Amino acid sequence: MGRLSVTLCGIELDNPIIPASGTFGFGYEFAEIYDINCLGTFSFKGTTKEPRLGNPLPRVAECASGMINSVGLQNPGVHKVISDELPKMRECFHKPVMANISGFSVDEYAYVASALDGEPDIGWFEVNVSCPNVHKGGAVIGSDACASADVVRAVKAVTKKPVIVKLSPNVTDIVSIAKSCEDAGADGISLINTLLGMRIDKRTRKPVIANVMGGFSGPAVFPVAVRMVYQVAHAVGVPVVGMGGVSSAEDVVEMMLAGATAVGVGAANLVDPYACRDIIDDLPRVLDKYGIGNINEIIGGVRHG
Amino acid sequence: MGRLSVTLCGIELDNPIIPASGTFGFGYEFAEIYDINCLGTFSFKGTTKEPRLGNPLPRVAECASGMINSVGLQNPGVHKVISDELPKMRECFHKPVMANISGFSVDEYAYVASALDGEPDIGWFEVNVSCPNVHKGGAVIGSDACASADVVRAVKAVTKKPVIVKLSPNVTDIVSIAKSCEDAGADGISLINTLLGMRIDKRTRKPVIANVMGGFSGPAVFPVAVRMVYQVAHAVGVPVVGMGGVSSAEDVVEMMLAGATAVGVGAANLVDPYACRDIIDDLPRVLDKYGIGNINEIIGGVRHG
Amino acid sequence: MREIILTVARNEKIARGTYRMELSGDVSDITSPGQFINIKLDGFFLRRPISVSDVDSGAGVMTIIYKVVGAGTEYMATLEKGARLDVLSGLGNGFDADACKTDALLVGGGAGAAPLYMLAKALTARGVRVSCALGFGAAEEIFLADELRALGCDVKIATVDGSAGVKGFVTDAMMGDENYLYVCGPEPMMKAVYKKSRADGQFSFESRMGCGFGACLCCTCKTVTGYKRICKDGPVLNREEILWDD
Amino acid sequence: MREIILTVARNEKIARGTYRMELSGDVSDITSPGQFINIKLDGFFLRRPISVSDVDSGAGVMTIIYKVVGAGTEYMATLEKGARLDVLSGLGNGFDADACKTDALLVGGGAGAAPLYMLAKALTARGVRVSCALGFGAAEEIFLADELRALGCDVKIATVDGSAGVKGFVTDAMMGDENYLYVCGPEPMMKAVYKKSRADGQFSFESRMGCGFGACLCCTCKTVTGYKRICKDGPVLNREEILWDD
Repeated sequence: MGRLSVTLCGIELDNPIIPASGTFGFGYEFAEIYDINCLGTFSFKGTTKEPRLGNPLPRVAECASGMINSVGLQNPGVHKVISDELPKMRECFHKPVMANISGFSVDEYAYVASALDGEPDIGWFEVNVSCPNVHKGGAVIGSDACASADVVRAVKAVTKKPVIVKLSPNVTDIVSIAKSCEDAGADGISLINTLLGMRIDKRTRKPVIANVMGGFSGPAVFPVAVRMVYQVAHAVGVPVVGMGGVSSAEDVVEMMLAGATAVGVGAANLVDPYACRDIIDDLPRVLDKYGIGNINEIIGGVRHG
Repeated sequence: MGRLSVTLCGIELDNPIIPASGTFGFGYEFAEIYDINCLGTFSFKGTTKEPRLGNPLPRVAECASGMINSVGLQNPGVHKVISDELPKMRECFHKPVMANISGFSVDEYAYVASALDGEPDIGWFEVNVSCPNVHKGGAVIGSDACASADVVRAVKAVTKKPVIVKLSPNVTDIVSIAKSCEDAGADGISLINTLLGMRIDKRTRKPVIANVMGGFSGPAVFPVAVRMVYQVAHAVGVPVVGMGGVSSAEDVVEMMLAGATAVGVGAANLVDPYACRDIIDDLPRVLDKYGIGNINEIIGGVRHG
Repeated sequence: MREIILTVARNEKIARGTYRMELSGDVSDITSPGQFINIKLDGFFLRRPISVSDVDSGAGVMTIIYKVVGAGTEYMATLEKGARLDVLSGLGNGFDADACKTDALLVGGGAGAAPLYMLAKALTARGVRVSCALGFGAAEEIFLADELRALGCDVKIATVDGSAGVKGFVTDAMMGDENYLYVCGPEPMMKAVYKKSRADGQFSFESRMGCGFGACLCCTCKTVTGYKRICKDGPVLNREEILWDD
Repeated sequence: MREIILTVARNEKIARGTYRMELSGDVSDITSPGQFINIKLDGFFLRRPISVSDVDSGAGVMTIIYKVVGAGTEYMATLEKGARLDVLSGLGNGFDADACKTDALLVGGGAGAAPLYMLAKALTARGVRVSCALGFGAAEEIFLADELRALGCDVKIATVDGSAGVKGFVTDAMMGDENYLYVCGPEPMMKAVYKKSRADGQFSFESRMGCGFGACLCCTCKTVTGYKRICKDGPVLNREEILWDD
């Protein structure tokens, strides 16, 4: 094991860096500009049972130190993912990948996980109970501890692969939801998904995002992400994938001190396509700077008093 | 009434700009550098029954496009506020002021409101049920709809002045809390208070904030604030004071389009002490830019479809 | 796609709300007219996608033309000579100039007209006869007309207020005898052109973009041949691929 | 307090991790040694409070000395001559140089020594005999010692690693015969000085600050005379006001 390698739910990663779902497609766009096998792994584009066109345009808005997106889980559906996307991914990425899955009912989650379970490329499932852009009736599953746990149980029932649950930050009590997922058998927790945000175009007086509200991410949300990763990592026994606004090796160190075993990088990929490669390259220098020998030393290493 | 004047709970403001509580003291610091009578009003430093020293230092942390504070409601207690602070305020500010009050029980809120009710300078009460820095047992009153409503009823029982409730954004369902406060008799809603955030010092590995977590504010939180103001303003019948990351006249227009009748300015005062004066000066130009005759036209003026 | 640093060599207002910026550096990634660059601006999170109006490979200069429509472009207008910009270059498919063998009509609306200059150069160099129809709000907004005429193009203008050329939309400056169309501008304008003329051609789409290189799916549109990303599979679509929302 | 624009005239490394920056412009708001300025830096939200080390009213130049301790000061170290900085000037009460009539000992720890230069100038100008005790981590971190000697001060040095002067803390460079103290540095060092010497004097406190001008109460400390804001009521407190947390 190298200085940067960590173990996530029993699978070793060469480094803790994981491009976040929805910012990295199925990898091959980025493989055109760098060898993506330098990554720890990546979480592929959120996949649902049926194909989804996603939300109307515009789907993106500028914010101070961040952005709002409202893609709405556009994806070709799990069967096309298996037939068209995974073969293309396989050509450029040769490590276990994280399969990000979504659904509109407990059965749909189970269906997608079951369909993907036979794919040998998949190392982990990341179960997204928190996409802010596809809610029906105003609430996401991930804002309810019981509903989240139901999804975890259903996915665990159809796969032996580790199941990581991706939680929404738009909740009063993130810890109770994380614990409920752990009790239901989740092998890890990833957080945070995007904050629910909104911008208004002052010229047209219309919401910038066609779907009115969308998912807010970028460096602006980093302090909220660090706080929630800290709260959850100190409350659960399973590993935490920390994400939300991470855009530098310095941020990676901070997220791991807060309690993350691995670190997702999202919006940064969209403004700097080389972001993950550069973070990985820069990590040894930053570890040296803070006197850290092996990166595992700092997981949950925040000191008190 | 001028082009910029708005009416907040029956009291006319020359303009919608209200420095937010905790960033403007009792006004006299700022009166040293400009005539603060240019303001709509301001919300004075959060006042409690007993004097409070506040939290240990450090109380402040830098973030991308924002800051975390953890002052912890430092104030001399309501009786010293009446005897020492209000007379000093009165010398430099000659408009109705907003009295921001906090408590650790329903009775304490009522006590403070009752003590201040006789002060003629006070135009409104702003009841803070959402300070993230003084929680006991992990939850603030403002994350519970019933507890918030109880506070509103208790304050309404001791004063005839308009009562505005300041809500926390760290909740799953801001709308139900706002509605519950309206049902309990609140005359207005102000939001958002700060997001709960955390930073870690990578050199010392300790939380930057001595109290570990603190209140995150600044332009970074603006999209969350616009979203919540929009949600609440469309759900309640009482006026909304919109705040959270506002730092320009452009932001004021956006917040009012979302549904705010008046607009709080917080963190911006701390990095630019002239922020509120400059925003007020710039508002006519920005209204012209967007073809807005009178500022009242845009309150809740966001268009759909 | 490549990330490069370009230096502002010139940045000037050329019409109401419209600026021309010359950027010097490695321009080799721009291989077709209609491609765009995505510019990182200090103090802004998302890059700003701007189409390339001209490239001088010898001098190592590319020209972009942009309209001030928000805080990002307001900031761009303040950039001075010598400012260094982090740019993703060589984005998008661009126009296929070879697809037109004889007569081409280039139709541009507002700032959308910018890439037509590089396209007209490519077409005229191949001996294609080029006509242009350009639509603007008013005479003060007109740009590129003289430069296109200098290339030998026949240029017709329409203005909404009638202060120059034909009064009306750019479709009012079209003759109806088009052989092949190259169209660039806001979607409603392109749709009107599409409806007015049955000629074959290529349409370059504008969109709010997230990444500009196909990763985020923020600029997806539905086409006859499936979902396309305007930034990566476009911005130029062939007429027969287009499915307008109704 | 006033918001002004100052221009970087010079910015150079003077010791390990330590930089001196000369800023030209209106320096009139700095009226006492020990006052500070609060600097807005591009890309950072909070201003950075840095104490003033010297002021040349004639030339319109103020000097600050800062240690690189985080991203903000890392960025400051990259600023080049000509950079324009938005500064709140004239913050804090500063040292009262008039309070000492005869012999003064100036005690500085690390970057905290910076304001002692301006103070020494004010004291020596009034004929006060000035001695200095400066503590650093190592010889490579020493700064200001030569400049203070050039003013005629007797300067003693302590280094933690013993690579220069006395091995140990700054208190090890104190004689114990002090008449009046002016102390500036990290709180543990100041507390050690306070405990070592019974002499009257003034202590300048460091703190993470929010606003720097008394509005946010982020740098409150408890004193004998009540709660004080380090930024506004300080940073200098008289010995008799101080209440150390235990």
